[in-house]
Amino acid sequence: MGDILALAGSNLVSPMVLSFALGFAAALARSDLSFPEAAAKALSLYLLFAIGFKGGASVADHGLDATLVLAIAAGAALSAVIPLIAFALLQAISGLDRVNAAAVAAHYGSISIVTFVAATSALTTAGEGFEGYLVAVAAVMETPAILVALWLARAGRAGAAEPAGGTEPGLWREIALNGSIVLLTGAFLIGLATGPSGLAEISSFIIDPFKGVLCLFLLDMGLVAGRGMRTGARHLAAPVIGFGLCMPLIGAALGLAAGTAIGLSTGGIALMATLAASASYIAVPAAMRVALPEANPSIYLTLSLGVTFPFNLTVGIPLYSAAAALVSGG
Amino acid sequence: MGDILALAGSNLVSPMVLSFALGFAAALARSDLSFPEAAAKALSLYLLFAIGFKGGASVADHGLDATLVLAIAAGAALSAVIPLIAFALLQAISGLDRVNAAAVAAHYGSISIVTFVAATSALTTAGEGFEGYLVAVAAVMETPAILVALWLARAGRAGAAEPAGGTEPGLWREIALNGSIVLLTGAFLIGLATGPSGLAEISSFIIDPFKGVLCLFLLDMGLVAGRGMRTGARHLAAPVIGFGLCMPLIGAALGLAAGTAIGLSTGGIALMATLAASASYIAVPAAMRVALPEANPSIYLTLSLGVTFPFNLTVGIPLYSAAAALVSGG
Amino acid sequence: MGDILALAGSNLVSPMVLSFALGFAAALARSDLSFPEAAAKALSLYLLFAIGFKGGASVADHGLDATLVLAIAAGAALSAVIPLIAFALLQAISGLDRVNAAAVAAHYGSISIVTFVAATSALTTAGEGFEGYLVAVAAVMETPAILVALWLARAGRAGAAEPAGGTEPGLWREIALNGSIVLLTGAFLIGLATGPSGLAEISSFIIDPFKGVLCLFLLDMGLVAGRGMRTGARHLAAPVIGFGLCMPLIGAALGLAAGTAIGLSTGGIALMATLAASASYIAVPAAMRVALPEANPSIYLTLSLGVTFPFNLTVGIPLYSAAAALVSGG
Amino acid sequence: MELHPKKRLEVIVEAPALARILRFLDERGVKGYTILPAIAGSGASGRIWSREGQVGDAGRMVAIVAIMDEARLEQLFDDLYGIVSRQIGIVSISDCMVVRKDAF
Amino acid sequence: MELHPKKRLEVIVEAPALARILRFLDERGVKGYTILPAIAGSGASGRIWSREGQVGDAGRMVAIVAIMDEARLEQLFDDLYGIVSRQIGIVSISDCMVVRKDAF
Amino acid sequence: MELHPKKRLEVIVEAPALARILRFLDERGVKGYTILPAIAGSGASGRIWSREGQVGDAGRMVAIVAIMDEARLEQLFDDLYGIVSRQIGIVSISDCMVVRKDAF
Ligand SMILES: Nc1ncnc2c1ncn2[C@@H]1O[C@H](COP(=O)(O)O)[C@@H](O)[C@H]1O
Ligand SMILES: Nc1ncnc2c1ncn2[C@@H]1O[C@H](COP(=O)(O)O)[C@@H](O)[C@H]1O
Ligand SMILES: Nc1ncnc2c1ncn2[C@@H]1O[C@H](COP(=O)(O)O)[C@@H](O)[C@H]1O
Ligand code: NA
Ligand code: NA
Ligand code: NA
Repeated sequence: MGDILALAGSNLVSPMVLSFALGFAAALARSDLSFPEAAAKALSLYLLFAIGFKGGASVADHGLDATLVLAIAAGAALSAVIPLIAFALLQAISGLDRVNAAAVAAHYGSISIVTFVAATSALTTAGEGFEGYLVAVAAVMETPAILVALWLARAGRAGAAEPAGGTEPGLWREIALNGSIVLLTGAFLIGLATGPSGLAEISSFIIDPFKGVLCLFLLDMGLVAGRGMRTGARHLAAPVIGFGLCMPLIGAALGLAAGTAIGLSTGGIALMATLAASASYIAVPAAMRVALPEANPSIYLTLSLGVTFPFNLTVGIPLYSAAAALVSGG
Repeated sequence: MGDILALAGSNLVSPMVLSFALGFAAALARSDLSFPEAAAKALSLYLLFAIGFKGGASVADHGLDATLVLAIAAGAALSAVIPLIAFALLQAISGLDRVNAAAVAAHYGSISIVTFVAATSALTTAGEGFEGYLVAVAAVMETPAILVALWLARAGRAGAAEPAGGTEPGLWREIALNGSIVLLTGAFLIGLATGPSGLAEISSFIIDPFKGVLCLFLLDMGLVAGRGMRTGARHLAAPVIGFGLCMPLIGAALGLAAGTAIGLSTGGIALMATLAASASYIAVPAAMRVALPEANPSIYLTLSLGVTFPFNLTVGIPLYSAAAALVSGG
Repeated sequence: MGDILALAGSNLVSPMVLSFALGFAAALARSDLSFPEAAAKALSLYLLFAIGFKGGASVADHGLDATLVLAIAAGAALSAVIPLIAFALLQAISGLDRVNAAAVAAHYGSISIVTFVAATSALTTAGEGFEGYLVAVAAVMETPAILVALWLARAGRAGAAEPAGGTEPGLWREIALNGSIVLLTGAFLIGLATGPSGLAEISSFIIDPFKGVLCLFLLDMGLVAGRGMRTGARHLAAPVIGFGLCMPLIGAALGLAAGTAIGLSTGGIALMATLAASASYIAVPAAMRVALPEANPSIYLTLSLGVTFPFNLTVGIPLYSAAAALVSGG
Repeated sequence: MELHPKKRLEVIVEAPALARILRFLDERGVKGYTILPAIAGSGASGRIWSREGQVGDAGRMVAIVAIMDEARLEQLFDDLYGIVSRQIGIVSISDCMVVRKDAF
Repeated sequence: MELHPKKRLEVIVEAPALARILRFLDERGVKGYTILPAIAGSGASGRIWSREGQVGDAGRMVAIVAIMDEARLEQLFDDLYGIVSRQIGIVSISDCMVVRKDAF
Repeated sequence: MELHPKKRLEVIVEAPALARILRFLDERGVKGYTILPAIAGSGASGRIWSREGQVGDAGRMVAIVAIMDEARLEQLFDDLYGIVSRQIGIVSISDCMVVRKDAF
């Protein structure tokens, strides 16, 4: 329990969280501090490559077991179920219409890889291990939520003809082959193929500077999230904000249960909870702009990036880790 | 004294100075070697974050003393006084009109963080320590010079109505919250809050590759400075160039005196002298384009970046270090 | 021989080659994975700076000998002779007209620095040393091929008046001072001047993360090459593709012979063969667009980047290394 | 040199819709277009977006410029507007002159 | 589809002046504009600038494109020109057609 | 404010040809122009290029915008077209209005 509080405390004053806070504060204060788009994207490519590679190398090292298959199935199931819960909750408490509720729900079923990365980083600092294949689970969880949410949005238009472009032929391929998934999965496979010796070759690139790069990236995320809150907050009614704070807890509870049921390690359970709790802010928004252009991005992006991401980063991750330690008796 | 010459010599053949020289030469030879704007900006964000963080962590380690307050006061005073001297000198020796003289003066009162970074790097190589809070002093010195210079420029228009947009409401907030200051100060505070353990977490990002990144950045600065000299040199009359070589020495002398008076370490005195000697090339030019658009950027940018920056980098830094060693008997 | 096969095998499952394969596959599958142009250019600047600097520092460490001059002369000769062979071969087997054949020939006489870098990296992994000055040889080999190819293209227009802009005055300076050559040569000279102590100062920037950066860069090259193949493959008739696979072998044989004749080390011979086998995809295409705009970039770029580069990276480098070991009895 | 009148179509639209619009232009036989990046903007909806620091495509805008014959433009304009009007963006048309006479 | 004539205002101006100009456009009720990056240029003053490798804003230029009603443009043009003429840059106006009829 | 009619020349051309074209404009006394980046395009030849991830200049395009007097444009247009037509790209001309009266 002392460990748990220590983890929570050390998380809040970690360079990672403080970097995010700096960016958030700078944006709210309207500082012109900003990252070039190309630099932000390069940092995210680095993080995806590094986290994928490390996951694959770790699997190559420790071997695969049946849990991997269970974990992937559990991830896919969570990604499909969470939007249903989120949608029902939004219909009940928020005034959002069907399309906007479905779009928001898609974000919470999918995942935020940066939240995942921050959680792995906090676990590593705390000396807690985890299953390397959770990276693959993360990749699997990106998509199902989108399908479920589109079905929810269209169920309402029962009998109505599909709008022009509604059954966009290229859309599914675009979603399945989106850059993040391909890079994450590909790097995982490379790590798997080259194993610990491959990791040793490039570890001074993908391990040593990893946390520092993450700090810079979180600084930028803070800037973007803060700017989003400044311009988008007025689109978020109180119940919607409440949703953005509660839904991660519901997702985390499901993730905890699933992780425990399939027998993950303490760190693995914490990560499963984090994935379930996190909300997408890259892949799903882009998919929504194509598949549900009527939905308002000021709502879903601001909620995911301005409310849920900071919540998970500061309060959520230590909480989910603590809960994982409790349930696994660790 | 042998040490001093050795420092000067090693400074001139350091990878840092030679990288700058390479960029400068390539630009003069009209090579198409160039850095993408986004890459240059990303490098500068890295340097600001790293230098700020290290400063804060060093203060967390060694504790604060009263000298910090004195150093900040001295920095602010130098930043306010140097433009007055610079302006008087320019009025006396150059043919520049009041507005251009004031704009140039603002640059010399303010500071160049890259010159500061290069000096810390040279000191570290020489095994010379310094006060971590000088990073905060650097941040404080950015702005006062701008206020004084604007006052100088407008004093001349006595009785004249303010030009449209002259009392730009947003300008002061923009200057105070400009990205460099916010990042430098914020990273300093993060380093202060997380201390040596935070530094340990990310040191393989912000310490190990630091000098190498600085080399690449100086290479780009050489390209930009060289290009500036090629296209802008004809805007610089001989007395103006003379000013660009003498003014750093005057500033350095004031910085040496101030640093000695308030009891800084040898390395600290050298850095105070370097700050006072250096001329801004990011924050002040941008502020001048808004506040004094009549002033000619070909004069102030070329002088600061093409004359004073190279002078400080090659001759100035070892000279100020040597002088600091002399005055502090070190 | 066991060593040779091991090298070949380890080359194919190295993170470097697999990263390239990932990018290539992602592009063929039309994933939207992509690197910002600025990030790709920044990575290439890093690689050029690092490889140049390390070469120079290595020469400073081991001293120069007469072989350097011989190697530079051999490089220049190879760069001038290979286009003649390539041109004759293309005229014989491909249906390409004179101008397109000359443009393609220029690419094969010149070199690909990334292929060179990948070869040095594979040698280092295999514990095989090589002469640091081969970096300078690489720089020298960039240009002669262009001159020879332009002469070939114009020889056909005997008696015809030069087209407008044909004798572009700035062109030769542009080619000689192109960014890659200047950076590579300049970094080499800086490494030479600062030697092992300079290298020690920045080695955690230019040595430790080098392979990892190379992986990311090769991932991007895979994306670009795959995209090129997808859109450009229909411009490549079978004999032209055959040329793209045979010509590297011819070049490598010449490079092997030259390297052996002038007495390079085993690693040095392998690199000389790699340089001769590699085809330019940055400097020469840009020069061709200015000097021979009638030539079709879909042919030369696709062939160099989509056929020859992958061939060299996967099959070529281990083959040339093995051959070098054989001829030098190593 | 003889100049021929053409129409210059300019579509400023959010990046996620780009693939769909290009597919549409390709299907309708528009052979020439160029895509320019935008860095920030403000729309009728009052929202100000900025490209700085963003990683994803959702908040980005691009400008598509396509010079073509008036006749071709007239054929495709209504359908194009139908696509763009569902997205965040604006379509405008202006006159210009080019040298090439061939229909495009 | 019915098209309506509008004016296309294009301001190419140094980046440090951007905030001021956008504030002006916002104050005057201009709801729509897009900002495009520029990479290099040459001015009446003969100076050639380039964005490459630069870190600061001082030497950068941007292009602001705003499509609006002629009436609104006439109201704000003189004041806008008053601001831009003090900075490094150029203002131009051309005709274009858009679908949306609503005043903007 | 009084407005003066000018011509707006827009050249979309591959990056390696840029230096040559700027040299030409400078020689012909064109003092003002701005260069904008392009990120992707498709040409009469059907080739689609994209700037993403590319390191070299060969596959890149840029847009050059130059506002000038009709008279000056007429003098230089044929020679300019002679250069651009050998490269990958397109030249177009449209009308615009500016404030500055001085010839440019
Ligand atoms: N009148 C306009 N002039 C120029 N760009 C505009 C205009 N209206 C909208 N835009 C661009 O289109 C984006 C979306 O506009 P909207 O769909 O009106 O919210 C804005 O962010 C601008 O980049
Ligand atoms: N006639 C013009 N056509 C296009 N851009 C121009 C023109 N004149 C000026 N510019 C742009 O405005 C910047 C400043 O011009 P100036 O204020 O005339 O020095 C130049 O660097 C160009 O980017
Ligand atoms: N009609 C057009 N409208 C806009 N851009 C064009 C047009 N035609 C060509 N381009 C641009 O010019 C490039 C080369 O065109 P081309 O020389 O026709 O292959 C294309 O990739 C586009 O960027
Ligand atoms: Na989730
Ligand atoms: Na100063
Ligand atoms: Na070659």
